[in-house]
Amino acid sequence: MTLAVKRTNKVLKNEKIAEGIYDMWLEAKDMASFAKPGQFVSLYCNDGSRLLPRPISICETDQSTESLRLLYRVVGKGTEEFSKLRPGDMIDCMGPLGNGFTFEGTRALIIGGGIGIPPLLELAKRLSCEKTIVLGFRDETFLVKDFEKYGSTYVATENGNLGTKGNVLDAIRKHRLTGDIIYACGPAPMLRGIKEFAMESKIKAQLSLEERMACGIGACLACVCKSVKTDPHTNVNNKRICKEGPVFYAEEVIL
Amino acid sequence: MTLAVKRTNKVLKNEKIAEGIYDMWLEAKDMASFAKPGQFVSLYCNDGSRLLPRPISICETDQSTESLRLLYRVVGKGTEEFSKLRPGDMIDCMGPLGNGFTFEGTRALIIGGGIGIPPLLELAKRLSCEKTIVLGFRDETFLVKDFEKYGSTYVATENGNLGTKGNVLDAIRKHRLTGDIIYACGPAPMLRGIKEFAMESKIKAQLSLEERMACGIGACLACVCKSVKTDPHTNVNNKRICKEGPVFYAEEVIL
Amino acid sequence: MKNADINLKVNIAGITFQNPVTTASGTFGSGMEYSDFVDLSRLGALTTKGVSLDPWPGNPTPRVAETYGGMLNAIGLQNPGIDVFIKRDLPFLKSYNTRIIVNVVGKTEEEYCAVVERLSDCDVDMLEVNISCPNVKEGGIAFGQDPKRVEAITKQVKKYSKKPLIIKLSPNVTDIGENAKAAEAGGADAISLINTLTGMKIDVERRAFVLANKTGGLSGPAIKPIAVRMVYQAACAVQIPIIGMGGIMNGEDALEFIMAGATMVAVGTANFINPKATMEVIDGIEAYLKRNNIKDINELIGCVR
Amino acid sequence: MKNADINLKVNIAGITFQNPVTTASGTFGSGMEYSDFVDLSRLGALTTKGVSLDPWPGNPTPRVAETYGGMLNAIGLQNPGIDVFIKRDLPFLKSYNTRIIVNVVGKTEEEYCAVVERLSDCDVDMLEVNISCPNVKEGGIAFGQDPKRVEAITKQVKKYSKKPLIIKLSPNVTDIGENAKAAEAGGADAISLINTLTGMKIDVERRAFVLANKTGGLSGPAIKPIAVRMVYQAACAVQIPIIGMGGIMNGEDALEFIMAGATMVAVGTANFINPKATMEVIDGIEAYLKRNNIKDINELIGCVR
Ligand SMILES: Cc1cc2nc3c(=O)[nH]c(=O)nc-3n(C[C@H](O)[C@H](O)[C@H](O)COP(=O)(O)OP(=O)(O)OC[C@H]3O[C@@H](n4cnc5c(N)ncnc54)[C@H](O)[C@@H]3O)c2cc1C
Ligand SMILES: Cc1cc2nc3c(=O)[nH]c(=O)nc-3n(C[C@H](O)[C@H](O)[C@H](O)COP(=O)(O)OP(=O)(O)OC[C@H]3O[C@@H](n4cnc5c(N)ncnc54)[C@H](O)[C@@H]3O)c2cc1C
Ligand SMILES: Cc1cc2nc3c(=O)[nH]c(=O)nc-3n(C[C@H](O)[C@H](O)[C@H](O)COP(=O)(O)O)c2cc1C
Ligand SMILES: Cc1cc2nc3c(=O)[nH]c(=O)nc-3n(C[C@H](O)[C@H](O)[C@H](O)COP(=O)(O)O)c2cc1C
Ligand code: FES
Ligand code: FES
Repeated sequence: MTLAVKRTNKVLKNEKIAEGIYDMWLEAKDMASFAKPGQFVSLYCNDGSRLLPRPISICETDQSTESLRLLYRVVGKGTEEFSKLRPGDMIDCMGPLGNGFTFEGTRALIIGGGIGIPPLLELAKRLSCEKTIVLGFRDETFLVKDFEKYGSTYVATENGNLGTKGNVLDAIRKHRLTGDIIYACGPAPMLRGIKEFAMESKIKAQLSLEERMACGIGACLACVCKSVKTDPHTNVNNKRICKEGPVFYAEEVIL
Repeated sequence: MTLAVKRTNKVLKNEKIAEGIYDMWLEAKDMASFAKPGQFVSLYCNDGSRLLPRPISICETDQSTESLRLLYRVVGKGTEEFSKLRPGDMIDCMGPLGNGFTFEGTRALIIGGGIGIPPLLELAKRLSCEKTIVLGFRDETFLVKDFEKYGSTYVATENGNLGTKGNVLDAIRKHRLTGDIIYACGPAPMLRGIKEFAMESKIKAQLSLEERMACGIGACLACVCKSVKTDPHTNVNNKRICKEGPVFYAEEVIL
Repeated sequence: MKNADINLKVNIAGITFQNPVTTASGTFGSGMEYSDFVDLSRLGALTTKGVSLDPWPGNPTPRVAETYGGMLNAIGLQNPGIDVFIKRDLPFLKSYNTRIIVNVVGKTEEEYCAVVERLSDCDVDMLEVNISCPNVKEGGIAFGQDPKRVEAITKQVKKYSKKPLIIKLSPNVTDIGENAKAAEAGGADAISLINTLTGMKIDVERRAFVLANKTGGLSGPAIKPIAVRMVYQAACAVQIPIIGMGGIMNGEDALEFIMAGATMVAVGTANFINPKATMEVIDGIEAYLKRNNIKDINELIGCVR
Repeated sequence: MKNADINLKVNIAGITFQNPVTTASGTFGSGMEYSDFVDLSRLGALTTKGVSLDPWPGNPTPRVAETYGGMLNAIGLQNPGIDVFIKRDLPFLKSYNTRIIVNVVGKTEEEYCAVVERLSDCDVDMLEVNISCPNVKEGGIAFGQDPKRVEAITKQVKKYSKKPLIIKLSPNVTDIGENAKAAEAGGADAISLINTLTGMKIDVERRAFVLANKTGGLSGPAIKPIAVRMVYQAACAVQIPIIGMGGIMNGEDALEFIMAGATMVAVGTANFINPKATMEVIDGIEAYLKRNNIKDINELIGCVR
């Protein structure tokens, strides 16, 4: 029995915080209280021509107002529709979905790239151990201030606008950052790099993956990734990102 | 060259005036000034799953504010969507479309049934001759006050709530109403009755017809009615309601 | 009229279903995940994801793409194989008070027969033979497009099945009536349709296919008019009952299929948009009957001609 | 890159079109009505509504129905006949600087040939033979579903045509590649696809078909994935150029067809939703080429494989 529900939620806030990046708060009874860092919600379009849910990670929760913060980049028709929602508008929402991060270790190295950064905020907020945070951006940064509250935060930008010029691994190497557990979310090439880095450095790593989804709850088998071992549920070398994931140990999955 | 344009118009007002009947005013530059009584506009849904335009008659125009009044009944998904529009919302709109009524005669008998009543308001407003108005409703009435400004107005209701119990023809017979030109709009059975009445009474009659449409401008041949003679455009016994109509002389068409 | 006075029960091949609503294979897993959202015991039947003899890994990702009013999928019939199905999924399903229809796939005629044979001794109600999946290289649609092959495989599979057999037809054919007749001639107890229509989406920015498999099966409300037409044509062609599907989102959609000639209907893609879709379809049908003073759903089957 | 540096010209059967965008037959009349909204001289070509030998009255109404993301039509090829077309519509069209493709229909092979013969001496650029209309009892789709008949009618019509011939294929077939090959074997200079998919809508409240004709042809964005797939399959099967259509609403949709293998594209149902759709498709293609630094649209034809 999962704790996911589907309901129509009220938009509390929806603001552009960087070029193409929006910051949305949703009133989300039930969902907000159950949500764990690394879980996501399925957002549904109001326009009937777009049927499939858009998976968006839970960026932050506010238990006092039972609300959820979602940070998203406008990349297509669905996110464009979301960007036009005004406070008071309603949006269909299912969640919280997926497994989320597992809290472990004593020195966390939290690594986020681009639009993979948001889910790490709630994680940073809730983890009580020592935290080092590395955030990678193409150029414009966002959420950096929010993270600085929770640990020493390093930034990398591809064009060198801020922090280390290069990617998150460049920043990690430059500052010789380390830890006993890595939590990472970001584009596939970054995750591949981190997996390699984690193997070399013998650090355990939890990676949050992405794939196209349909059901979002494990029924349709759309969103699989390749697993090293036969998955107990699927009985083949596939794991469902929406159900067993989106967070996997680096050594479990083939990226 | 028609004067029709397609543009996105602002909703100025949209209020329920009777059970399932809505009264909408649209800011409609260009359209309002060209509009003739009996013409209609094509309203488009904002929801992408509903593609075809909804033809709605022009109920009234306000030249000073260049706006259009539309009165519509919620019967399906599209009109339901319209009913939820709030002032300030935008809606795609094409028009004015069709031919409209031809002003003629000296004693007009204006006959409307149900949701066929709205287009007759702008007609009553603009006709300068003597006017007798007959409005038929199932039970709840609407627009009656608006019509009373322009001529002696008789009402028929099916359940006898107001005016003559029965239909518009019952009211006409009861009050021995007549004229030298009939303008009528309403459901097909009513129009058939009026055609018969007009023939018997030897009164010329202009009838506004309805049919499912796709293009609304005469290109797709969806919206034809049967004509007595070969139509000069189609070269068969079909007339396009959206183009040659929606208003036809009773003797031109087979109902 | 009270709900209690309304009969929603339908009958296919001697089996009574408490209502005419089942799940479309592959859109509901084996029910486990949706059991968090709906009471599986309210379903007329639960139709499972396609099951093969051995576990199948399915196609590479991306496996789904959104299209206008619909979606493409190329899951490629990933499934854990018949052993896991029987050991894990079936006992789970048996804990609910609903009929069980098992969707069967294979790469060869022998494989279909082997799965069917295995299921013949299991506590399931019907078997649905999927000869219409457009997303696998072998098996699937290859069997389902040519009436001669439809009849042949139906005959063959029938020999091994102690359970009533539904043949699931492909809509990617010139004449659905011919294929329906072929299934009937082969001994099918019922037919189900439509499976997905083969479609393709190209990402013009990347200049590449969106799906790793290039093509996928189109489903969802976009295809409903084609599905209703095919159910109508099939119903005109055969005597055996029909399970209709393709884009059903609500009770009215389901009633279109029933009026076109379907005895049961299946809800597929709608589950992804609304996990309670099956329940809302059942409720919608019931409400319609009540509103229109119709005592028995069976009165509506094929009533539009 | 400047617009002037971009080549939008394409070539079919030795005829150059200023851009790859035409209108889908039957959705644009003979251009007259849309000339109030768009400059017809900007079209790559204008494809007319189907023209027959004698005037056809078409089907009873209702002739159209909205469906989810699409529409059904059963106009039934109402048209004023070839005489009126030549006397009235053609001179109108000739006043614009665009290519003219005349869509031809008939109830018998002889009728197709007669219309084609009449048009051979007229100042039109190409003929499109519609053997795929699902909405008429005789002619139409009857010729278009069986590859043997496709080849036969193509051969026959070709004999009477001095103009390059496009054969318009039906999507209501098992194997579009076979039908494309049959048209090619019969001597077609090009093929166009897809015509509409046969569909049906039932009004559950009235318990009746929505269309007077019972069935109609499904068009609009709902069918685009099927259309793109079929264009791709046809392009893989034949050497002759392809005019692709089915649900094109904007430049990106058009580019999907071009990348799948279409040399030209046609805009149909979109005209009803946006009378300027054809212009926006042309602009959208041009903007894409500019944005991606592509000099020649021809580079994109069939580039996704
Ligand atoms: C577990 C998970 C968490 C995510 N969290 C976030 C987040 O916090 N913020 C954020 O901006 N984005 C996030 N994404 C990516 C986000 O889902 C896509 O950017 C979004 O779905 C795009 O929708 P669209 O309609 O704008 O794009 P379109 O390209 O028009 O979408 C078409 C279809 O493809 C799907 N799709 C497109 N891109 C992706 C993608 N990258 N991943 C999965 N499906 C995709 C859409 O959901 C839709 O079904 C997450 C993805 C996953 C899988
Ligand atoms: C010339 C003309 C003028 C009209 N004027 C008015 C008016 O002033 N007020 C008003 O309330 N209604 C008017 N109608 C009817 C109005 O167009 C329909 O009620 C409306 O289109 C229904 O849309 P829907 O989405 O709510 O219904 P749905 O049934 O969901 O619509 C489905 C499709 O059918 C079409 N359709 C349904 N009913 C009709 C109909 N009666 N006539 C034409 N198309 C229909 C819709 O446009 C749409 O394409 C007029 C119709 C015509 C032809
Ligand atoms: C993701 C997905 C997986 C499917 N898997 C199967 C399957 O395993 N076996 C099968 O017979 N049909 C399968 N189908 C087809 C559906 O059962 C159904 O025939 C089709 O989707 C049309 O119905 P819908 O429009 O309601 O989804 C699948 C469809 C989808 C969308
Ligand atoms: C109202 C209507 C009328 C049509 N008439 C014809 C016709 O006369 N001849 C023809 O070959 N195709 C006809 N078609 C089919 C279109 O040309 C086109 O093949 C089909 O609609 C798919 O394109 P679309 O989705 O862009 O509309 C018609 C389509 C519609 C919607
Ligand atoms: S999206 Fe359906 S299994 Fe993950
Ligand atoms: S709606 Fe197209 S001709 Fe009237």
